[in-house]
Amino acid sequence: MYEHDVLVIGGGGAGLRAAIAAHEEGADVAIVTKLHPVRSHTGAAEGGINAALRDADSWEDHAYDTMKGSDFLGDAPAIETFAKNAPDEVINLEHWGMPFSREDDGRVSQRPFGGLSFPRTTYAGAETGHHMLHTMYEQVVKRGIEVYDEWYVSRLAVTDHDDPEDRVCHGCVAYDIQSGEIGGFRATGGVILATGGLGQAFDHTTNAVANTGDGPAMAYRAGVPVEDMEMIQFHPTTLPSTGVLISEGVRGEGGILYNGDGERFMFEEGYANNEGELASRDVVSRAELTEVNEGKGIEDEYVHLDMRHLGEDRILDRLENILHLAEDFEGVDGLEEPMPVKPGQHYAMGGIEVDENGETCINGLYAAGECACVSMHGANRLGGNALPELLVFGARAGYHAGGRDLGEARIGTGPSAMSEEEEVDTPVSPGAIGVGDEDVAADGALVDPSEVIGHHVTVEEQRVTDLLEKDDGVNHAEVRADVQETMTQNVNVFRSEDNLKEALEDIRVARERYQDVYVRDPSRTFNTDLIHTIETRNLIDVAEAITLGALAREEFRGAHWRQEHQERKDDEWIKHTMLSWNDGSPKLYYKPVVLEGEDKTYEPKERSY
Amino acid sequence: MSTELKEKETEAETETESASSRQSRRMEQKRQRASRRDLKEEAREEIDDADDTIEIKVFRFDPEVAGKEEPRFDTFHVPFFKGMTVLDALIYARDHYDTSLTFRHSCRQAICGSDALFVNGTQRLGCKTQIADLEDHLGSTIRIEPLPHQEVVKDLVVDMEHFYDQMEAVEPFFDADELPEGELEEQRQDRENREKIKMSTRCIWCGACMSSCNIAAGDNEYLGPAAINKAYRFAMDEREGEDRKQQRLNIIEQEHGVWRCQTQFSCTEVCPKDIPLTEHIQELKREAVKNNLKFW
Amino acid sequence: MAEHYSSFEYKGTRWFLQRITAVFLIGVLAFHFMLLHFVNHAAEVTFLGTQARMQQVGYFGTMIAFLVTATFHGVNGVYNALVNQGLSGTRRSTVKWVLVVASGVLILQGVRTSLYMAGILS
Amino acid sequence: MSQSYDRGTIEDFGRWKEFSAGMWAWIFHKFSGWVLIGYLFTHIAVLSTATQSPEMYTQTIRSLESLAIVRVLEVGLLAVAVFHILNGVRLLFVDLGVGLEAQDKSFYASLAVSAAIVVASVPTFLAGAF
Repeated sequence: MYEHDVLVIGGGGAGLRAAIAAHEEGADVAIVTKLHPVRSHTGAAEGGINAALRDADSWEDHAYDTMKGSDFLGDAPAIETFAKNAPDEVINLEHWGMPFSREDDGRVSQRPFGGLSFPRTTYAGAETGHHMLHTMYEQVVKRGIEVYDEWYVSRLAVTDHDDPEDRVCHGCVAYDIQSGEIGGFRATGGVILATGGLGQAFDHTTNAVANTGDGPAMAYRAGVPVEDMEMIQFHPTTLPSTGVLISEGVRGEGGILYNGDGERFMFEEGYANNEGELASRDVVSRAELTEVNEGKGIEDEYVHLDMRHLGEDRILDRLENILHLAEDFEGVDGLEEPMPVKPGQHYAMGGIEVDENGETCINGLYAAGECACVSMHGANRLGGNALPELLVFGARAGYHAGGRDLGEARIGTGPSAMSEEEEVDTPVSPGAIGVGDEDVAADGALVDPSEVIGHHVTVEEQRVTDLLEKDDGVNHAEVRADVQETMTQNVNVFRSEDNLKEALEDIRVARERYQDVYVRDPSRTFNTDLIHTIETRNLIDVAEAITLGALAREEFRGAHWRQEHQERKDDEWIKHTMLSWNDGSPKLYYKPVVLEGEDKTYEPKERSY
Repeated sequence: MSTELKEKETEAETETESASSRQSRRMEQKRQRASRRDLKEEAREEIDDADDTIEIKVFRFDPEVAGKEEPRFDTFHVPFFKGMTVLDALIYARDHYDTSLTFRHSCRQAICGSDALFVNGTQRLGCKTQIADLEDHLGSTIRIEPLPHQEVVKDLVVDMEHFYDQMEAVEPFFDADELPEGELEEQRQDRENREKIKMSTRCIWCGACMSSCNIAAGDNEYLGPAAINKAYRFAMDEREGEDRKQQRLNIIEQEHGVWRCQTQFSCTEVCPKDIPLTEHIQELKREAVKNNLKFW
Repeated sequence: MAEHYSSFEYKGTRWFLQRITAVFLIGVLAFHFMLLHFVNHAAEVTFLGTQARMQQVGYFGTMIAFLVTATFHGVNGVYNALVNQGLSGTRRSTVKWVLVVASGVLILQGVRTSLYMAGILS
Repeated sequence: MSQSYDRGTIEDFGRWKEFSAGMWAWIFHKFSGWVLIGYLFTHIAVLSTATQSPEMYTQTIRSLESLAIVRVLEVGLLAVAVFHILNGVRLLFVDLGVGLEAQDKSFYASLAVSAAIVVASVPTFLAGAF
């Protein structure tokens, strides 16, 4: 058994930041990641990091922009904590050597971004995430923090008390991809989940192949509720053939969207009369799809993003990376012609329910970054807010797990924060199939840390052996493709009750087929077939949670658009949709949104740009 | 859409039927449709329909699996579509023919650095290599191998440990002598200096350069282009003080450091991020010599 | 790994010398070729002609310097080539000393021959 | 622990077809270097006849120069030396960081110039040999 004070699962931005923070508190930290840290998807972030750094700006404005962007589904304590801490975190990064783009006076540059009232997005070219990820990994190397790379965490080692709020997380079980060893990891201080996105639940996504929602799925099955899962951000500018992201920075610098008729539709069609292309992402994505659906798209699929008028010098200085992406992945020269773009799954606003300190309702289990939902993005995340989020809340989770007192959290977690229970009318019953499905039936017998870990290691060994020894059955790639297909068809930018129900049925069928899944590759050495098979199970769970949330929320808020419910219903829906695994039969309930900030209460207003 | 029509029909004729049995019948249809999904069959159809197809020949090795202990090449037939990359072809072959085909990949956009491969005799990123850009891609077989000069773990996966060790041997972390005191105060860096280090900060640790280097192949302890480039990134960053720069020069000019470079430019040619690696190594050599001349 | 890289013995001196000698050799080798193949034809070389040239102090000095730098440049180049191919440990020090001795012998013999040519020894 | 597979250097030699300009330049430079250091030793050995007697020195050189094969070898030596010099100049520029982007072109140029010089020198070198 491997033993550390704090275990960080995931080596992306949030994980690295959390590890550094816990290390600063003197904890013995280890990072367990299924990739090598520098391969993490934080590296693909392009645009920038929002922070109120300058005198003319203030954290209050940043908080307000974020709250407005969230369509008033963000929790004020989370948003305020975030906006207050972001500047420190950016300066921290700078002190760690991050190669930010600079002004003439040598200070860090900032640029305008969608939904921001001040140009407060700091950046390093159009590859901000890459530089941030590497800068932090360098600091991890400097501090000598242990990294278990290419170890796939497949299970959390949690006690099995009846009530999730009584449970304790003692560590996790991980599979060494290179050798096939299954290891138990014990953490005495805390386990921090920082597993990133779940974009692979969709087939057109900007997310990496590794972004399979492992964290939310594992935490969900261990008893932590998942929050606002229906809130999926579709980025308006992704390349049609691969889903590769074209940064919002292009529009921030002045890039213009045109439809097939050559109209600058954001203005001419009145989608956003003030902000135009720089309206919030959900607004632009819907505008693009509406144009395409009305037959004004190009090849009935996409619209054009034009940056030629910015001039070669400016493009090369600030957006050079975009030229390469357009050239390599779409065969288009951004200096010569407009780039084709369409909306693609980009970010999950929802995730594992945590408070401002990154804690879940399970003792010793934390989450940070995209896999978590402190709820600061609410129904829509602003561009440039993801990177500072993972810095701020990654650090807080790390500090807290490392033993620093961050004060009492104001955001409630766990079923006890419930305000109302709700049934959602589903065509098929969601959740686990029978008792044969693992992670079920808690009886409170398992409490001793090493016994807990031992038990979970045994279960995992059995699962892996079964998968490897099975000779015939269903191929995970088929199941995965089915889930992705139905999600993209039915749970996309535009959602209707019928489609959502259809998706639930498809997911159910996928779940049934998964019962019969087998791993063709019998090897213990670098068996990616096995890893993908385990991931597919996680994808099924998160896809189902997304769809359930979407079906429950009968209103149009932020990224969540419902055909039958075309307005934001503030009287009824200023609340989070929560889903708890409930030992295999998921339970839906709601939790109130906290709009009371430190000094003021945020009043929901119409969100126009 | 056809499914819509079908649904209406069903509803009309089964008005008396209870909702639940209608539901279970729908589910049954879905199950059947899903279980009929056969990716191999799909591939056969797609190949028949495709205007063009390609052939990829992939290196296979697995120390534990009979028939793969001795390295061999497997050939896969893949339908070609516009914009297809080498990685797309591999994923297609894996998902449709053989799920045990093993290779690293993650971001698909040339930033994670996982999928450096040896394609038709050159180190390239699979995701960034358009099949259409390969010479005679329709007529000849595309050969895909793991990176040379690295131990093969399985199929296209090589052991990166040594590469990581070399990267970390150059103390690859920013370490300023002093930081500004004021609250929220950043270190100043002029644009020129940022421009100078810009290319060197682009490295994605893919290991293509190291694999292409004849010297690294012969001398295992040679730091290699990527690590030296990393050292360059910090040595040239003016935010770090003079003392630190001295230490950095000491690291790179030791025996297995910059002097090993024979300026063959192979690293510069294969770098997927277009980093002028040889140029950076040469500049460090000159810095080191200048530095030593001071004491003569 | 890092502890392997603690040898600062070379400091690039040999690398630098290799370049400096190269610059010198480019000039002298070109001169040598011109003189002995184009100005005087190799086929017509006689001891007397050689002696006449070698008795000029400048020429004599240049040729000795030529010999020494060429030997260093060549032997150092050979050594580097072997080391770059991964020669290490005992075999490496053996090769090193063999090369040092060989260059010593070469230079000694070269100088001795020059002295004969210049007529100082006979 | 899983064992891994080392494809070794054997295969590397088969990869010459995939070498780029810079790698060829390196190989030719090494090769010409080896030839030149070899020649330096032989050259001194031949000249050492001067320590025996002036006649023997003249005699040896004359008889060697009268052999056609030696003349041809001398042309080869010239080729090797000229290439080594020209590529050496190229490498010095590379060391100074000048014209790195044209490193492949300068390699081809040094090949071409070497060839030209060698061809131009043939009459002088082979004069009277056949």
